[in-house]
Amino acid sequence: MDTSSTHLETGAAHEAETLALREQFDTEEQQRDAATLGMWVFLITEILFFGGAFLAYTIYRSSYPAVFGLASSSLNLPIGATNTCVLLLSSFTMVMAVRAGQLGQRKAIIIFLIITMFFGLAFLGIKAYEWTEKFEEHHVPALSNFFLEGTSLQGQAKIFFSLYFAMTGLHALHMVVGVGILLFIIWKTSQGTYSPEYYTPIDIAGLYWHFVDLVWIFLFPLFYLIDRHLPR
Amino acid sequence: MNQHGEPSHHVDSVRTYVGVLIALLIATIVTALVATLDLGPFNIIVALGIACVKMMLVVLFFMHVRYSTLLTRLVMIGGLMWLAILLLLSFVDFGTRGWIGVPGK
Amino acid sequence: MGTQLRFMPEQASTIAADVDHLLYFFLAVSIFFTLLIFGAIFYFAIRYRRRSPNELPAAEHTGLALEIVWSVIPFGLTMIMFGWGASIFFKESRPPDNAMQIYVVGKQWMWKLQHMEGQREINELHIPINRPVRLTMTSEDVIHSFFVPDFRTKQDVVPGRYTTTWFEATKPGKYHLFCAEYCGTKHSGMIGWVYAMEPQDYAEWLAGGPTGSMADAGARLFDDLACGNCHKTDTNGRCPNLVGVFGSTVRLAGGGTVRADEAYIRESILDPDAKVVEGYQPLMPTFQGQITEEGVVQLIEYIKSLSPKPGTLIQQNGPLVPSSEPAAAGASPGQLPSGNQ
Amino acid sequence: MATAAITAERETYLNSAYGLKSWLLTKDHKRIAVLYFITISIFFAIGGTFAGLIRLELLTPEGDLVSSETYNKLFTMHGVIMVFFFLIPSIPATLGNFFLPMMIGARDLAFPRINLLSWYLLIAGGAFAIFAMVAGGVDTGWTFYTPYSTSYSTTYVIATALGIFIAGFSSILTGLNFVVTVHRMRAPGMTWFRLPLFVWSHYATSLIQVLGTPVIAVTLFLVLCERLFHLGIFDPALGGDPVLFQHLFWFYSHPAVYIMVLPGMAVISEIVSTFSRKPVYGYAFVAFSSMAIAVIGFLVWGHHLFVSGQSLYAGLVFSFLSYFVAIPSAVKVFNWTATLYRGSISYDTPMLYAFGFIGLFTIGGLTGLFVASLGMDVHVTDTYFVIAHFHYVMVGGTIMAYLGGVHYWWPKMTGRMYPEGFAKLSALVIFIGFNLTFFPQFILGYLGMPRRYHEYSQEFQLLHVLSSAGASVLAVGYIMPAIYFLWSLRYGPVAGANPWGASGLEWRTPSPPPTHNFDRIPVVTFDAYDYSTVIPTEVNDVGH
Ligand code: HEA
Ligand code: HEA
Ligand code: HEC
Ligand code: CUA
Ligand SMILES: [Cu+2]
Repeated sequence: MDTSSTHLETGAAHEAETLALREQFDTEEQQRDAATLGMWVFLITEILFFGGAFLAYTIYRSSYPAVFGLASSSLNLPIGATNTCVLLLSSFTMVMAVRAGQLGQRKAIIIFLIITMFFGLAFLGIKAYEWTEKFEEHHVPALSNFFLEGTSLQGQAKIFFSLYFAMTGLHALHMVVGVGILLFIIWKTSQGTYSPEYYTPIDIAGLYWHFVDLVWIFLFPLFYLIDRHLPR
Repeated sequence: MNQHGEPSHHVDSVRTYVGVLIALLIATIVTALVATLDLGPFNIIVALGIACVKMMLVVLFFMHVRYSTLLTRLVMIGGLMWLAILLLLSFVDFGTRGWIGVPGK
Repeated sequence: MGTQLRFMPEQASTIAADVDHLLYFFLAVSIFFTLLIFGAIFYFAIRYRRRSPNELPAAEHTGLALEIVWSVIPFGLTMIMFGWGASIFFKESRPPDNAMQIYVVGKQWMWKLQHMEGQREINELHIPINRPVRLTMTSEDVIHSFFVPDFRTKQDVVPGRYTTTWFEATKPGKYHLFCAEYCGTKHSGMIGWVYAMEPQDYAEWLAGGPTGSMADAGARLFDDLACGNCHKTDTNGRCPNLVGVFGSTVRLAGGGTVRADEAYIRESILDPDAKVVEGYQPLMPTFQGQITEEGVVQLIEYIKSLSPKPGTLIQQNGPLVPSSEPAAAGASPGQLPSGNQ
Repeated sequence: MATAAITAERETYLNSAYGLKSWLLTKDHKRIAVLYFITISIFFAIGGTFAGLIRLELLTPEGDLVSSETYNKLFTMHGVIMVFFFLIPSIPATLGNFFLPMMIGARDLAFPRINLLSWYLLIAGGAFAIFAMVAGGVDTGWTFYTPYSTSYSTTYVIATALGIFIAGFSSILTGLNFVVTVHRMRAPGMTWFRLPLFVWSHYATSLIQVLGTPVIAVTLFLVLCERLFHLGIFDPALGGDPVLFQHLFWFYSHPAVYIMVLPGMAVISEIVSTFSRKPVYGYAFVAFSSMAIAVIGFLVWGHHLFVSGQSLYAGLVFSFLSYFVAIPSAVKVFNWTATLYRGSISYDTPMLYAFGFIGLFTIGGLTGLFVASLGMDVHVTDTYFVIAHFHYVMVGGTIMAYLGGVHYWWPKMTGRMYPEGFAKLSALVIFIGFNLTFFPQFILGYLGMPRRYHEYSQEFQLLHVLSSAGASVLAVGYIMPAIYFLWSLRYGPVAGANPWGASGLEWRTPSPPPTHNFDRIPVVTFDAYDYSTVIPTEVNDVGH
């Protein structure tokens, strides 16, 4: 049987964290391709993960358009729009961090990542404020004194707000994970792990962050915008 | 089968990114303003249309799909297609309920 | 019946024979392919058993024709299966117009059934043979499923909406009624019997029942809930007239129309603002929580009784004139046209 | 056998390091596979014990052994454990994990740490499920239909659903790992059309895991929201639709049945080829049929909803599409059978299991066609007919394949042979016990015996007794391998590198394999199943 030797039989037994190449790979390129593909595959699982919730939303919106429009209009549009902008800004700084990674500008990476994290936290802060507002306005389906209590709309409006809390909550959870990832990358960068040859983790963290942004790009119109002008 | 395209080694200029950001922000403001108008059935179309444009900007530029391999694109399109299957075939049910005029059929 | 070995359930409805014929077709196809596969395996295994340890048989070339043949033939067979099954299902899904109506309410863990004539039963259903029976069903809690094996009929009973099924019994007898959708602790106890009777026996059985039809019960409820406060015939038009509504096509505020069937009436009572009639304000309060599912179906029967026979379509949610004699129980006092408040 | 001395000296994945820690922190896909093997064996014993209790209870029509609450918990936990903690991980996470990298000539999976993480996730998920069981059980059925699961059940729905949620991520990560590995880690010369069919099938399985599992995850998440925080999403009292839950559930759970059977088909392709010493007939057709099953499998979920209150037209569409998924399965069965034609067939235990698989899967699959037909399904849905259908495909199919695979690769994994005579006997016992258990259930179902029934009507008793008798035979059949496999670890004859004269790359390295699988990374110059490249004797170490 024909065999060929590879260059890494020798040293790879004990992996050094800073040395990029792991033992199962032959080349750096193979490793990078694998990681990137892995992340993309992970992202499609995320598409379908949110997809299930989007299906629920779509079905109910099409069954109860009027109630959903009414419930929509009770969400705080200026805040939602601001938050969208915050998230888009964070995506921008994220991509700048990746760019800095490509160019090997370690300081720039760290600065951009910290700004990204800041925007991420700002988003979560604003979200938290919004949720509190909902609590105060009795928009939370599970609590007593739901604002439409007693009217025949309450059921379907509760479904709207249930989806609102479940989906924005899920999204917020992803943001929290994202912030954790950023912290890790910042730490690694400060350790000097990355170089123009090896910055895949930054790249991949970027993909994740942008994806979370994408989800919001759709959550925003679905919950805040469509039919919010409808008569109440 | 390693691709030699080295997709992620392509460095975009800062100007490109700033341009994309500005486009995204403008789109956000536009869609928020339009939402206060009554466009009838076009409300949904406009809101989701703008969202799709924003998605394309993020995917192509920020996520570098512009330079990515065929495989990456396939993966992404595949994911969206599967989402479409989920939505479409579910609507075959929810969209045709009551067509024959018998409750529950 | 004891523990004797049976292979087929009784054929006690018009559809049962159809389903059994389909079964025979399936069995024939299955037995053929099972024997084919098992036979081929046995034959090849013996015929081509390894005779020496170093044997190396030649690789076969894939025959494209063969692949096509054994894809296309099964495909053809499956299309027959699909078409045949679908045609039976169509039949099962569309109750004939002359079917007699029975309402079913499932509840953990019992079946509550109401006849139009007013009889109410629990876990027992009496029906005449040779007459189609249409069941309109809903549940008060979780999902149940109405299953009569000897009729080959089954339909889930879903809370929050109506489902329909129908059958026509052909043989007098006593048949199992099962709940076939898991519904909690006593799921296996949610069983009962269907008694199929000769028409005259059925008529006798009916006669022994209570007085007052379902529509009457509905009329009483209509009173008790003070629906008539608004839905009078001679109002200033703030509320729609319910005469002739059932079976009509209702125009909705904000565009669109809806057929006024059982599901729509139910929704109008429990969720009035979900579909508002064109030209009216959403003034009607919800009766959710004040009325049981059984009450709702009684109201539906009552509202139905204000229309000509179901099945004949009426054009439009009409003017404030009773379009015809209330069909079923016109005699009962406190009826709608008189406006009883 | 003369090579025993060499085996003892050589470094293998088993003796490269010792101690619990070296196992619990391992990144070696082979060791992780062994961890999985132990884990799922335990789950199988638990699930099987529940099955035994179910069969015992059903001996008599009266519910006299256990209360109805307990019975409901028994079949629920049986289904949950068997499906999510045994069958879904079974072949991919053990045999797939072990052999997929070896078959493509890789040193490991693309992400070894993620591989280990997925094992821990399965353990964590299992811990939740076991906690739920110990704390008092759960009684919703493995399908968790709302509103029963969200509003009515008073049992440990939350813990169980969390357990499945977590185990789902284990499944997703395994799938992700396999997809990337197949794309990126193939040895030089290992083109797509040289891949063993085992790899094709696992690749298709992984796609389903990646595309389907997230949907069950989010569905359970929504159920949890409804149960924990009273967010009404499926609640009919609020205008929610319980049928929506069923769509979401089956969007995953139908494709999931192909997560369960495709790896079984993967194993069968290998075994049938090896023991007839011929390439699988119609290689490309078998490979593409796996992909076709994976894709079409996503279009048919509504066939579980024919009587649920789904619309008539949806029923038509889903029934129609269901028949398309039968064709690639039929293609596989015919091609396997054709492989035997003019082969050199030996009757070693794995081959007996493969015969069993083909026959029983055919019966199970054909009865799948019954239930895919609208008019027929109305009568048999939610009866024992369906129970029989899916045990034929899952137990008669996948478990047969799994056991066949374990026998087939046992010498490679452990370096020891199992006792052939015993193994043949147990295969026979399992085949007989299986048919006795589940064939009567087809008749029961058509007679109208509903599933999930704790008590039943007198007239069904005879068939139930037959079924329970079969189950006890089956149990004996399953316990036998457990004993002789353990025995063989110590006393089994030492196996050579390639005891079967098989052709895959995994057989071209010593048994048990070294940590990095191959002493030198192979360069592949031949197609899959090219037996002319095999030295059909027991050569211990081809690498040298
Ligand atoms: C491994 C698991 C597995 C597999 C492979 C299958 C395979 C199939 N299943 Fe099954 N199924 C289940 C597991 C599985 N199923 C489970 C667990 C349930 C119940 C869940 C629950 O409710 O708890 C279920 C329920 C179920 C239902 C719903 C029944 C009901 O609840 O009313 C339906 C309906 O269409 C169905 C159909 C099919 C079909 C068409 C196939 C096809 O893929 C089969 C294709 C195979 C063949 C056709 C055989 C080989 C072909 C030949 C030998 C040639 C001859 C061929 C022809 C003539 C076409 N299955
Ligand atoms: C992989 C899946 C799988 C497997 C392998 C099995 C295996 C078996 N199943 Fe199960 N079954 C399901 C999946 C499976 N089942 C599902 C999904 C349901 C539906 C649940 C629901 O409705 O929600 C179901 C439901 C179900 C029912 C219907 C219950 C009801 O509706 O009321 C029955 C009844 O006979 C049954 C029986 C059996 C039997 C006898 C076996 C036998 O094959 C088991 C044989 C195995 C053993 C007997 C164990 C062997 C012993 C050992 C390995 C050692 C043991 C050691 C110790 C105890 C120390 N199963
Ligand atoms: C406060 C007044 C009020 C009461 C009390 C009331 N309704 Fe109504 N109802 C209305 C109004 C106004 C409408 C039309 C707007 C709408 O569709 O919601 C209506 C519509 C309906 C419709 C739909 C009619 C159509 O033409 O499509 C039905 C059916 C109905 N009501 C039944 C009932 C029943 C049964 C009760 C008692 C249990 C009841 N209503 C009590 C005010 C009332
Ligand atoms: Cu009601 Cu089961
Ligand atoms: Cu299915």
